[in-house]
Amino acid sequence: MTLRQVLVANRGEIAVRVVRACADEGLRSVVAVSEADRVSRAALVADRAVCIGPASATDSYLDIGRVVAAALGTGCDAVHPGYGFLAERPELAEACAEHGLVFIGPSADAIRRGGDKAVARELAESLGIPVGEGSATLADAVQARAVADGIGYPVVLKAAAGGGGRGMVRVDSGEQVSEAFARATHEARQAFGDGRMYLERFITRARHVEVQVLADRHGGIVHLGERDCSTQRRYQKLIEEAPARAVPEDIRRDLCAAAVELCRALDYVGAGTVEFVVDVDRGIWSFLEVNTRVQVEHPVTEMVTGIDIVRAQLTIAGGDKLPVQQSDVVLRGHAVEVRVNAEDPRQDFAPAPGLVSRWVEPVGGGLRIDTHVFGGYRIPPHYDSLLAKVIAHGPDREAALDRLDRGLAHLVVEGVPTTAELLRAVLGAPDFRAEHHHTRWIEQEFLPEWRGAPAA
Amino acid sequence: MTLRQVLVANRGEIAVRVVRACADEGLRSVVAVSEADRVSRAALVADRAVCIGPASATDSYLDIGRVVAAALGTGCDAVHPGYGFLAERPELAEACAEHGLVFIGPSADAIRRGGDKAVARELAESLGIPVGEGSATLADAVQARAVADGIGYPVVLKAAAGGGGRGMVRVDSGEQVSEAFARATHEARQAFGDGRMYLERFITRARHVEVQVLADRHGGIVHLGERDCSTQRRYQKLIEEAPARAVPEDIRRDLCAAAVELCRALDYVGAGTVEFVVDVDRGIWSFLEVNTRVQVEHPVTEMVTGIDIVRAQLTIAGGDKLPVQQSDVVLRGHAVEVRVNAEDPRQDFAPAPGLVSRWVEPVGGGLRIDTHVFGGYRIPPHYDSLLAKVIAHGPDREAALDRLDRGLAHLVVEGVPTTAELLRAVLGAPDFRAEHHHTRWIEQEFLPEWRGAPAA
Amino acid sequence: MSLTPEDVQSLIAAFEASEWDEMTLSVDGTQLALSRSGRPPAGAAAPAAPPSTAPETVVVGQSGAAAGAIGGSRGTGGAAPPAPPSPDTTATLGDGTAEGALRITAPSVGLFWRSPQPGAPHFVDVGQTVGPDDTVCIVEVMKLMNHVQAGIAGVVRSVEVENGAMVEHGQVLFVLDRAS
Amino acid sequence: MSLTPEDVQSLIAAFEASEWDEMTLSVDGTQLALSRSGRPPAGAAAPAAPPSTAPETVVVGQSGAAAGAIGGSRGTGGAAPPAPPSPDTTATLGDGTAEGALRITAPSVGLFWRSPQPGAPHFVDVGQTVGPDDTVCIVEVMKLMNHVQAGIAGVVRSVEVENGAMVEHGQVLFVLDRAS
Repeated sequence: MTLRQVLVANRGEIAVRVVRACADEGLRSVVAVSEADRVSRAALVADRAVCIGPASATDSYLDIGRVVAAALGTGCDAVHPGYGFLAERPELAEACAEHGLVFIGPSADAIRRGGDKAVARELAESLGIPVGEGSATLADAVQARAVADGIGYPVVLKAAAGGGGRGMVRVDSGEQVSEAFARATHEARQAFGDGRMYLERFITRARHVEVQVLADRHGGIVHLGERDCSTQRRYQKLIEEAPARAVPEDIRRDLCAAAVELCRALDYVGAGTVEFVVDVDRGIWSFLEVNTRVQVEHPVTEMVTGIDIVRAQLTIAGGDKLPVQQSDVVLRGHAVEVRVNAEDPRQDFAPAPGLVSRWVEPVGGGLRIDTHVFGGYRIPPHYDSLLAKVIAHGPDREAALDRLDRGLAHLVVEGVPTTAELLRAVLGAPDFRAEHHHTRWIEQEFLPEWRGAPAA
Repeated sequence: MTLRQVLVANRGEIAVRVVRACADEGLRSVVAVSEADRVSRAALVADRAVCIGPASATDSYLDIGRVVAAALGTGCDAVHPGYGFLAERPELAEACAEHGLVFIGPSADAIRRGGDKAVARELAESLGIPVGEGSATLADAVQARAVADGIGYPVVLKAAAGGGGRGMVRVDSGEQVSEAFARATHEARQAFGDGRMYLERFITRARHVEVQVLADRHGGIVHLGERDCSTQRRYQKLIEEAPARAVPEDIRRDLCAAAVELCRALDYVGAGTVEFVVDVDRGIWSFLEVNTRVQVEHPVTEMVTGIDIVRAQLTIAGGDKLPVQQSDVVLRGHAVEVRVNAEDPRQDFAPAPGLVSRWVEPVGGGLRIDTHVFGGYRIPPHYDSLLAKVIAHGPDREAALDRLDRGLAHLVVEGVPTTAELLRAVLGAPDFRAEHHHTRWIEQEFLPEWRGAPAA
Repeated sequence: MSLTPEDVQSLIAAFEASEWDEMTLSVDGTQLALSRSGRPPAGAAAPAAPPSTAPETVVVGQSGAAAGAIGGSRGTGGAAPPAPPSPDTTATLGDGTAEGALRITAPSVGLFWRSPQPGAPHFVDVGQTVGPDDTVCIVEVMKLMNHVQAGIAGVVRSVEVENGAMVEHGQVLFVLDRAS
Repeated sequence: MSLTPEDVQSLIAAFEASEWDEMTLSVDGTQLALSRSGRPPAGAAAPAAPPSTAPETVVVGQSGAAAGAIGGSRGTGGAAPPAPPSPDTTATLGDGTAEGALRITAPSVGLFWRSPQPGAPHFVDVGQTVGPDDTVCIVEVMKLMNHVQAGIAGVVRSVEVENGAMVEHGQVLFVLDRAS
């Protein structure tokens, strides 16, 4: 079942990335675009673009029927969902199967079980993987109060269907539980159509570490090491690195083993990521969630392993065995990625769509730029504000950070504000260089100082 | 004598290429720009740009004093001349030496002896390298007539100081010799300040094959295989390939050995190229000239050998030994480069400077794009019309050509006419695919047909 | 004062050299409007003619508006002038050529069907007069049959897509003449 | 009819959103000129202030010209308005700020010397009146001493470069006030 032509059901930099992988594999690519993305880089570089609907994602990128119709109508034999949009919707995997299309990702069942946080948490627990001091799905506010009292405050209420920081409410004392539970349940129902909640101890200085896994249809499964994505703002990752140098090696080894075990239990196929939280102060860790898709930050792993994850997704989907065994996976040097967004960090990161009147990328020096932007491109207001991922590789973390700083200094963007200068300030911050940062460091320590205001 | 900061004394794609190599080697780069190139990609990606003069190349890129002053004034310790402009002017190498700057290239003496066609030809002859049925420097028209009668017509009169197709006059019969010699001598004196002429048999179906050589300051010297640059228009290369698959392997081996021998005799240091002409019909070859600089077409050799020639220039200039021995040089697959120019092939290739309103490059599939163009760039009218080199690598020639065709199809250029469609037609021509082409095939056979006119 | 022909020429030249998609200039009753549609989808071998990259409309004429409104905008898509909002199964309308033609475009990607079921008569044929609420075709998205309504009254001049072919969102399905 | 303040605002907004470097509009005696210099050399830590990327000149006023000339051009460099051709050792002139200042710029990259030789008096000092043929400095290119002439008459307001520093081609060396 070798693939021939792939429908790319996404937009932006990841659509360009998938087109590139298709070209590298000798596959034709068709990009499904909304009306707002007709003149997009993905549309221009793909073998064909097909307009599936209006700018509104609901009637284009989020419409499973239109995506499948576009794949069938253009003679594709496979669908790559990228990340976001439909990437973790089991219904797309099912619709593909129903119409004889290969879904480039795991089975609908694996997406369902891996994507449901409560189910995945229970699975992890059954495998002996630490899941933190938390609960199974909570029946009501009374149970929540009892569990929270047992763990000790602060705790965090999380939506079973949530993810990426959405559907989370911090609770600082027992009196707050009842009201917080009602609000969180209501919000989760609104946002995800699923109000089930669980809760966990709230870690003050947490590091977010995740493990990249690749698995084929023949039982082969490897991990490609871990990434440290602790530099976040409002649960959105700003900077990602590989390897997670600040985490002790024995913990990293345990995380990788746990990730492989969990994916094996899910009968996972393709590229997936298992996220963990590491408690810096206590030196312990616990399972967080499974992401059943390629991650935004996959390039840092590609740069330290030399393995092309998106090409591997394509060959695995085509039925091939994994390109490597675990012993072939060797990490070389250090890689760091920053996400450059069209946002004004001086205006509370307000997204700023508009015309990019000039766009010139830096060259050489261990840099890689993953982007969909070009000079003259008008950023549509309908989607996210990611302009480019700038990734640097170096023999060690310090060299990679220096190279990344040079890359950001020479990324010429005119027409829209960007977060590039802010990111350069982060890269140069002593706390960041010394790896004293954690998932709330940007908001609690860095930004107040950067804004010139006294720290809160 | 490790280098620290390099002045790039050139413009366009090669200036960007050198900046990239500097960044890869961890060196800082300063680009010397004319007033017309202040907002150029090279200026934007380099660590610094310094304006050395007005748009006119005579008072900027061709002014040795200004180039050296810029290098000294910005604290550079080396000068990279690129190709063209001052690259083969021994006076620049001398001025650099005089001011304590490393010239990234061979010695002034090697440039002089290699660059003088008559001297190089005599040197080759003394080494037993075939130089074709031709002459040494001719004293006058009477001697020219006698030599030409001996060789048999047609012959070609060439200026000793010429190169790249300039200073050449074809002579079809004995009666034409006298007038042609007077005219050619006059023209050569005007163009090069040197009227010395020699002559050679005119080959009807010639292939232009050249060998890439790298030599260090410690006596190390290797060749990186050969390139076939037979697809030319008016002696300007349009398409270059590596290896020269159409030339029998024993001849290719002989060419490579001759190139190394010649460069060794010149005490050559750095990257150089020895050009040969191969007579397709008679299966024989002869030495043509030495180019004492990096060539436009160096990327095809980089792609089949995996060796970065411009980085090698930098490390050699810094005093390092060659990164490889001859036995380490292994050719892998086939690579083809096309030069995409801002010219209108339907208007006799008239150059068309102007605003490039959109520029989107293809991604993936064994492609490499070397360019200085970006969306919003205004091509100045003062310099050459090269927009980009599109290079494709594949397991064999057919795959490389197919990938290159895809690359050209997806190179989006708006605002100026380009030669991309013409190049695609060449890549698809049966004669080109079958390697029946030669140095005058484009003009004599392809273009008349492409224009829809009967072949002349 | 009004725009001279030379002014208009230099404006058109400036516009063509720019990357703008639209430009309108009203000076003392003289109005100049320039617009250019975006590049058509790359590599698309769409059956219907893609929008031209050349200026689509150049109108110079006397306008009733006295105020000198000058504006420029640059769009990314090849969208027609704003159409009235329409429900999902109603076609988007676009003003057509200068001869007053109207277009019915696809509300979605999908398969184009001229009849309610195989073998049944076409919803509409060339020469037929249709009203805004008349169904003119079906665009099928994965077994979901979207009945496309004309959205406007007119006489069918041409059918632009073969029965059963895939159509893209926004692709022209029918060209209509204004009902006289 | 003339341009309203709203028109001007929308024109400026349109201009700023565009990639144009220059735009001039004359309507019935009202003239609007917008210009923006090119991006300064990247990474250049030039001693002199680089040209700003913001609009440099915005002039709205009554002009004698009656014809409505409308034009747009887009330059790549940060060049001043066309100067009269000058020999290599004569400085290029550029119209300065609105206060009538004049600039003498470097004819070449090189080292800037205020005196004919070390220890000798300066060619010119602040407050001094110079004529077009007066030598104001030397720009040395590899031992070649280029005597730079003022090219214009005026009173030296400021010297913009330190003695001995490297200057780039086109860099401002002196600012002069027009001789009154």
